[in-house]
Amino acid sequence: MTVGDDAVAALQVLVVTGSAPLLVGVTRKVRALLEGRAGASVAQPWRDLRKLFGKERIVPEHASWVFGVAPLVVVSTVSLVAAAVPFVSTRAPLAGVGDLFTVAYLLLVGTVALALAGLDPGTAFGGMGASREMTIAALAEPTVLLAVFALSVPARSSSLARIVAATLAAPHRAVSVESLLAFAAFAVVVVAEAGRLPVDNPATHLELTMVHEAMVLEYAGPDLALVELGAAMRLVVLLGLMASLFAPWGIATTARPAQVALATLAFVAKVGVLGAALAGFEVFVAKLRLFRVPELLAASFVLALLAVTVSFFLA
Amino acid sequence: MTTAGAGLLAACVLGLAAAVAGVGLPRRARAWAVGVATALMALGALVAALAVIIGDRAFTARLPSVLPLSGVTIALDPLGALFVVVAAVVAVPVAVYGVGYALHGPDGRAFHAVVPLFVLSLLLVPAAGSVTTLLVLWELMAVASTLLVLADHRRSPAARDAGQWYAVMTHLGLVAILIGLVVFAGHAGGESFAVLRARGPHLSSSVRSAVFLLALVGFGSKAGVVPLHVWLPKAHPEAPSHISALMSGVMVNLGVYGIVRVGWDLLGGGPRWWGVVVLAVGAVSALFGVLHALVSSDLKRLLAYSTTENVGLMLIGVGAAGLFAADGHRTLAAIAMAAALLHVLNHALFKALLFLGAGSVLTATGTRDLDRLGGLARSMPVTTATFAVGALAIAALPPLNGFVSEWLLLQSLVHSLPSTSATVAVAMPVAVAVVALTGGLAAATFVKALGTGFLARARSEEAEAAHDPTVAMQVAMVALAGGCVAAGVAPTVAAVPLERATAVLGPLSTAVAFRGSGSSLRLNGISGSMSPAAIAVGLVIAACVVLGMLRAVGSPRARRRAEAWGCGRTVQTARMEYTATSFAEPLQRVFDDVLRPDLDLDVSHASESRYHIDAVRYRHGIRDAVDTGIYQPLLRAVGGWGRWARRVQNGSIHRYLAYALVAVLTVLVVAR
Amino acid sequence: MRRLARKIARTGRVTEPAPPLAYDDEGCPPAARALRGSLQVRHVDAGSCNGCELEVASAFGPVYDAERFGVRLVASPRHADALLVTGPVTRNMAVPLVKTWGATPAPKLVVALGDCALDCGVFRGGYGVAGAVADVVPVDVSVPGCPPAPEAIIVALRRLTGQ
Amino acid sequence: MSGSLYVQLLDLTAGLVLVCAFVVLWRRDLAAIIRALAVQGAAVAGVAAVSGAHHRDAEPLVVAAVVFGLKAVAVPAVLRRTVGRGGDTREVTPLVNIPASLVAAAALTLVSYAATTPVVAVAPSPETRTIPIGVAVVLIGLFTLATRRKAITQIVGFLLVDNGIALIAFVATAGVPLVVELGASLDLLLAVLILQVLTVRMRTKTGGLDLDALQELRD
Repeated sequence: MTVGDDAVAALQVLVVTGSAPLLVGVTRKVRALLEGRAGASVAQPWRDLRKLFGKERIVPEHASWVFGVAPLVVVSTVSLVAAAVPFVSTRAPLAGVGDLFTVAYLLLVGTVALALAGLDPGTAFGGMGASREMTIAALAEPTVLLAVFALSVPARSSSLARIVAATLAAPHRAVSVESLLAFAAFAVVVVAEAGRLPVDNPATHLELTMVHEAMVLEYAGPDLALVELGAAMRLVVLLGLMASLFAPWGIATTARPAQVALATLAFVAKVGVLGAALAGFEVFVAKLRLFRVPELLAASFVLALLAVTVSFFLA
Repeated sequence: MTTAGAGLLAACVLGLAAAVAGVGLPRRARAWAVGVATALMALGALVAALAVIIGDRAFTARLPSVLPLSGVTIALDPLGALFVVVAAVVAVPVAVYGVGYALHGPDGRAFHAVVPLFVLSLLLVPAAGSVTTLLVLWELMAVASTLLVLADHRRSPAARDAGQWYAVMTHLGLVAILIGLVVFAGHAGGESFAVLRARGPHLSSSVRSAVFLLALVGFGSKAGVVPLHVWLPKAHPEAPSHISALMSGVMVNLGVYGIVRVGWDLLGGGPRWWGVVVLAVGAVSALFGVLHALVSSDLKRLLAYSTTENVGLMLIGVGAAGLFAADGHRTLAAIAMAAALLHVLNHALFKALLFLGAGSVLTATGTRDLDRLGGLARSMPVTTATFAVGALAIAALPPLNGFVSEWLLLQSLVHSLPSTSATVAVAMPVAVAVVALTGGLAAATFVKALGTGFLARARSEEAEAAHDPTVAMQVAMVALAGGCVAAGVAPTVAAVPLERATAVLGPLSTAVAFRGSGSSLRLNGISGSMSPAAIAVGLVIAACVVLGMLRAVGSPRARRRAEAWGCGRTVQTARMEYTATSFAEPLQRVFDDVLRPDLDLDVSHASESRYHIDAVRYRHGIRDAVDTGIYQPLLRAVGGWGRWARRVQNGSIHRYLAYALVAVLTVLVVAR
Repeated sequence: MRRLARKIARTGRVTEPAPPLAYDDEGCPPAARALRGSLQVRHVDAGSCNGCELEVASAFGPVYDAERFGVRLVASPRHADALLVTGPVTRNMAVPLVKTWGATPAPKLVVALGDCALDCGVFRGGYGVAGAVADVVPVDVSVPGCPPAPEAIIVALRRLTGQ
Repeated sequence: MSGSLYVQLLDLTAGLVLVCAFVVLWRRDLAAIIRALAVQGAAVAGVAAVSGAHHRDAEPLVVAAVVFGLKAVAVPAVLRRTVGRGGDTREVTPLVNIPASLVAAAALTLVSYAATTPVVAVAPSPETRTIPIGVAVVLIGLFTLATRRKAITQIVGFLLVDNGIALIAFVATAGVPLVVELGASLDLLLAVLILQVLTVRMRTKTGGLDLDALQELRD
């Protein structure tokens, strides 16, 4: 008995969607524990979403259709990525989408949609958030694509399934210089793209320090639920990408149900560990000033560039 | 007579007829007649080009009697045909748009007579088959476009200045092309492209390099590469918008066409450094262009700089192709070249669309200043929706067309490693970084253009009172937007034409870039595939599922309109919004060292106390560093030289005779 | 970093154990039931002396840790289910308070926190005071005290989340 | 030690040397810069140790121990003491801002890779492949000397150059004779001590470690 490719894709989307709020719950829990608090239950973000789906929808008076469409675009793009990336199986559920460049640009679509929605109501803070988000996204782009470059050199392909398969076939590559450099660069980008400390503080209440939050200040009810779900799924997808690219062990290479089930568990565990590590790291750092963020991104860019260079010269 | 010949002949006849109609018909019928004839002309050329591509056979014709001495040679091969297709695909909607635009823009006899001639020259330049033919058509294109840039000169003095710049730059470019091609023809012993193609690869390397560099400079000035781009941000904003669309969408492409045609067809490719030079020029243009586009708050100027950026991306592809071809990687070279050529088509589609959108905004509001626009999404829904498609496409977002060519380009660059050559190993990471940074900044730029120009609240009364333009203009924009979506979802259609076009280029022949298998685009020779259709379908399915889930959990569907949340402020006005300038400010600050903005802050205090501020004046401007750093000193030097020359030449007949005497003496002494 | 890690390890958990939930059904406004265990709170200082703010901060601090009961402070009334209003409503804050209330999506609650919010407290009759919170927006839950103790705040919030 | 493991370890330690050089450019905090320098010293010693272990040769191991003691422990300790005596703890405004320096350093790395390709091609081996890293570290060190204002960062730049040269020496000759390394190390320690004395004197004279202040001495 085997699991069909479409079923794997659907499974991945379900797992990512289901675990995304839980991952947010885990990061909050870890943070609370390190701060000496008890913290809310891990399932609390799900409760928040359940409530938001039933609340009233509000649209700012000057906003256009973009405002309503953006949350849908955010969730759709990240779902498509979740279906295409080999989180559970290398059998490339959606062959035409499972390319690292495609994935990077699909995630950018979500960012752009939200930035436009931030500008749409015509408020000061929405524009500010959009401007900052696009600044960070634009500066992170070189790192993203160079990290992709570095990863695709050993596999001779930017197809995710191929990269994962290549790493599985030669596990020692995972601790090579280029891989570690690319990992470091990618980690910085994940932090920047997911809007975590020290680039952005997801828990801030002060509008002037906001990036992501400022864009979504206007959303309420189901729209807000979609935006928050999208952000959480994005975090899972980014951490999952990191897990799949740098520690692909456990990913199913066949379609046997037992292996797929095991791979699902491995995926959840890996993302959980990475999320907890991220939350732990966040306790130790303060938010950077906005104009220090380019320095961080420049550093990650250099790491990615070195990864590419090294992968060529030390090969 | 073949289809191709008939199509081209029809195009020429219709073009001339349209020009005559422009001069001869009364005002009311003029715009319609010229528009229809121009569109038909473009369709004729389109048929001809498609016949050449489908038949995969070049069409050649010699008309010895048309021009004295050399005659006219027409040779339309698949590479040229591809550029004709691009020109025609843009020209048809632009012609339709022009019918509606005539109500708002210039409407004179001369204007209507020149437009079809300009379009005709754009359609015929890629079909030129000899040096003379190319130069004549090129000059026709240059003169026609100069006249069109000047069309609005009565209303705006800036147009006069722009026209002057454009005329000078374009003719300096022509001189470079002229010298290059004449030298080439002289050494090859013939001026038809067939002769050049046969002899080109066997000429001495110094001649070949000289010809290549001259062609790069000459065609590069038309393509708007840095540092020859200065005319572009001056001329494009001042030209009538559909003319800007033609200039940005089609004419600059012909610069790229010239570089490819001369460098990799007629000369048959060259050493590695040709590729490196083109790549470097492309990289600098891409970054410089996008940075200036980012900080421009004039919508059409922004689009003009973005043209420089996109030409840069095309040249990165061309340069990479040259580099790979010199190293013997034909497959990679074919992919890079295909990426560049596909980007030519894509850029033509979305840039024309964006300029038409900007033209609609300009006619509706009278301003191009993004800081005074806003709120158009509700007053101009069609323009906003089509502009949004163009903006997202140019930001290379899937599933639109800009993404496909950018993906192809990145794939070709990434697969160059591991390589044995240090040049490739150093150039490729840098090229990828440049493409990536350009892509990221372009996304920010067009979020700015769309978000502050069309969304948000109206920042001026003019923007408040805007409305969608006439039906003809709407049809044109919708058609181009449809083109962007179609080219994005089904790029596999372009596989065969691109294959045949790249096969024309000697060093790339027999290599296939990519094939369409089903809906997905599969690279040839290296591992890589992408299916834009699957992305589009996947996104639609995902959106439907999400909507269905929302319905299933019983989310309310009605939305309440409420005042935007302004932290409880009692008054909230459009003046509190982020403007285009403020949107770009963080990135401008990051790239301070490159952009060098002029900032000026005047604080005047009340006379009673220094603690009370009377007024604060903040001025901010960004000048083009190439303009101020290279051209202005150059112009000053030329001006100084001119003053000196005036002293020498004071009109006294005696002095002139004395000069003649000195000259004769010098000749005698030197020739002794 | 090492110092902070050592401090975290030494400090451990400082949150006091939660008292049993004193849940009486009639004290719970119907809107709270629709929230099903999740409460996002937007705090509005309508003119408070900042005494109540200290106690609110304390209720959300490590010792009382309101977050474990499913309550979170948020940055925008659009994200909120409840407005936590402190202080008498001053003339300058009356309009902003109404706007905040209007910006909150239904179902929504208003919690009036502290004596001033209930009846203007010591500021009653002041020239700058527009009235108590209930005079400006409908109040669902009142928490008396000057200032109310964190325990009282926690009890009121837990009644809304039911956790 | 198996061949592939050896190559991997060598690459990792050499990579660490390079990354530390970038960290020096990236951070403003002088304490963090000195920490990066110490890690780099340890990594340079690691390179020697790895190659010694691979070739079953005791001498490189001794050299590694000496280098570790000096570059990872002694010199950083001296620098830390200099910083700890008060004064500025941050490199506030370098002559070239940080993102630009990082990009410049990346360019220097590319240049050194491209420039040393022929050298590596003479005798390609796992060791010689890391020569470009050494050259890059030297260049980054010179860049640091040219663009940083504080006396401490100047010393750090000097030490970067030295670490780069040491790395090249280890990998290019498969080990430096013990005597030579000892001599060089002692010279280095001496130089650092002299520089430290100079900085202390400079601080007592000018009240800071900003080298721009020295320009005024000319006037």
